[in-house]
Amino acid sequence: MTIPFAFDIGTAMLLIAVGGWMMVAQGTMVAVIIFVVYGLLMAIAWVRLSAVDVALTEAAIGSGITGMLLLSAAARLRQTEVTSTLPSFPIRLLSGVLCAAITSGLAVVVLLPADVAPTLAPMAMANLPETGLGNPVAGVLFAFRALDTLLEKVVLLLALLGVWSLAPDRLWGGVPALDSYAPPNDILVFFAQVLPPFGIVFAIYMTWTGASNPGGAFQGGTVLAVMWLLVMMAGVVRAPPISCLRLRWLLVAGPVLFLMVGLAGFALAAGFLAYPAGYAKPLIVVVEIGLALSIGATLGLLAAGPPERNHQP
Amino acid sequence: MNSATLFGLCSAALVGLGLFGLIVRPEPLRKILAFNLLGSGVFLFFGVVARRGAAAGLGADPVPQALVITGIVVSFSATALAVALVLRLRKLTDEVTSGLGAASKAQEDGDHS
Amino acid sequence: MITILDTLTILAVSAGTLFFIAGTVGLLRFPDVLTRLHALTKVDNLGLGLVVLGLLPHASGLLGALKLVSVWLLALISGAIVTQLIARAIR
Amino acid sequence: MTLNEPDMHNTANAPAHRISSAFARSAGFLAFWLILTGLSAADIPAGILAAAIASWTSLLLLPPGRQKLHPILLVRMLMRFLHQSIVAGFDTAWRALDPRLPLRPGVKIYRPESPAGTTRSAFCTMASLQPGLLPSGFNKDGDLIIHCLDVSWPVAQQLAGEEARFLQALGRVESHG
Repeated sequence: MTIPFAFDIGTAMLLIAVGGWMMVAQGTMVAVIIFVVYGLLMAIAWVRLSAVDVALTEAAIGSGITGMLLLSAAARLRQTEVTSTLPSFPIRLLSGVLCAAITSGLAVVVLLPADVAPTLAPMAMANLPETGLGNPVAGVLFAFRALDTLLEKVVLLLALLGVWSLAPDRLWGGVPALDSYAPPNDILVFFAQVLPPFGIVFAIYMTWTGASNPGGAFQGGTVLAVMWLLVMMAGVVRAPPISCLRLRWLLVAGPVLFLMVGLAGFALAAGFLAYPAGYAKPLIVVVEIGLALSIGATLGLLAAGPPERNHQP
Repeated sequence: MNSATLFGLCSAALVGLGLFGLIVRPEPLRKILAFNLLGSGVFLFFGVVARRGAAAGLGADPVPQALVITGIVVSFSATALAVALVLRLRKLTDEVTSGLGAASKAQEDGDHS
Repeated sequence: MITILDTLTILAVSAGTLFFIAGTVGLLRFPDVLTRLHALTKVDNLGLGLVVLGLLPHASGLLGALKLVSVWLLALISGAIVTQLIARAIR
Repeated sequence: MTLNEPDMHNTANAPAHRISSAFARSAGFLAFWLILTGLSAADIPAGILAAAIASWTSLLLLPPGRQKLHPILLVRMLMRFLHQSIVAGFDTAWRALDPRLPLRPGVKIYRPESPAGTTRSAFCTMASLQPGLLPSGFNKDGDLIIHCLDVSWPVAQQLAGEEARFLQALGRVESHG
């Protein structure tokens, strides 16, 4: 047994233990904190599986911003937490048996793999030079499966619409309740004044380098979203009203740009979302920059929640 | 046994744990957490498929990786929507139980018309 | 073959790991959250600093070394600020 | 925008001063970019853009004050700070590993000299890495509440010395008020 494999065994066992602990822990707040730890462990597992792009996404979105969202939700629900009872023992036993059966089924699939593992890696690598990109994952996201990525942006916007529409009618167009956490002169204000510029440089770097190295618009956009949430929570910058027209343009800018580039493919290249030969990389970089901005705004507003007070200009 | 198989077994266990929590835990926020655990188990399974498909000089097949990245983002938006629903539901329940429900509902309807 | 730089790496990273262990021991032994915060930030900062120091000889050039150092500095500053936030919240 | 820095009695900054601090910050952020990407000509334009956006944000979030930094004092303070954070690590690690667990935790009050706002927050952040000290917010009178691992330590004396050095390095004149 080699040392890296021993490390992997440790990681896998920790993941299962921490995941199980998250399910049985007393108190929602504790469970959410365990969830953040779990996300970081999961990012380590992704690095061990040679998927650095996914590891970055998991750390930023899966652990970071989801953790923030769930923490603030748990803090809000804590005052009114009601003790619910677990289902009766036979039902718990039955669901335990069912879940164990599903786990064993999956384990059998894992242990009896196909003779030749299916892979699209050679095809992706063979076509990668045409795009001019150096990162095969970026190639899949923005060239080979660009339609998925475009539709995913639409899903993000739809989710935001769903969140917004949960506001009472009289608050439509109002402001998410974010900036009520910090008193003036607070240490959080200091944090929000010092950190965001570094975060912006880092987000631009992530987006820019994504074409040839691990990284990209998703991870860069998430860093932007977190910096924005930080300055809003510290009260350094006010949360915008959701009726703000500039904000709405920012939200749709990335997907619209992507769609326009895609439609231009009909005239200039082989079809929808095809890039003209030789221009693939610059077009993809432009689309990624637009998407990073829109993803940043959308993720930030998703985490901020529906408007909770009226806008006072 | 190699690392990919190991994490494959791990993902199977995580899917089972997440599903169990989703069925058994009654609190809405715990269900959301369990859903995320279940989802991450499925993503990890994809990661194992990607690792086994390592070829052409890559450490892992990029196509499942890209799918997982898309999946993580979509799972976040689903979580955000679910959390907003839970918070709104709790607010409405509190208003109803504290007897304010009728008043605030009337006000909302007034704004609506 | 082990050179002087490799020896430095092994020594510094091991010392850093020892400090991480000491920090974890403190986390388990200290009586309340505020004292545990001391253990977490002060000891782990030194541990991370030693690990970074040990990795410096293997960094790719000056910029790579600076990258490692800035990782440590960012962890140091955010740790220092977040500790104060937690301390304020639970006091 | 609710910003507390720069000082209240310094509302009109000379434009020249603003421009010079804009350049200094841009240079700093460009250096950060180079650390991230390494030296490659293809990445430089994006780096200049990133540095410009970052320093614009930085000036918006934290407008430059009028204090004149003393580079030598600043470096000396940073060296001292580094030394003290190492001492702090050893000190806390020793307390954690000692079987008798030598702790006398408690709270002490310190009245900071530095003006409220960014300067005071920066000082608190420095103080939080001093051996055995952890600033944990302010009381009603605006005094700093310090949690200590050992209350027999002369906290006020130690912090007063550190704060004087800190303010000198920032080029501020001490004012008792």
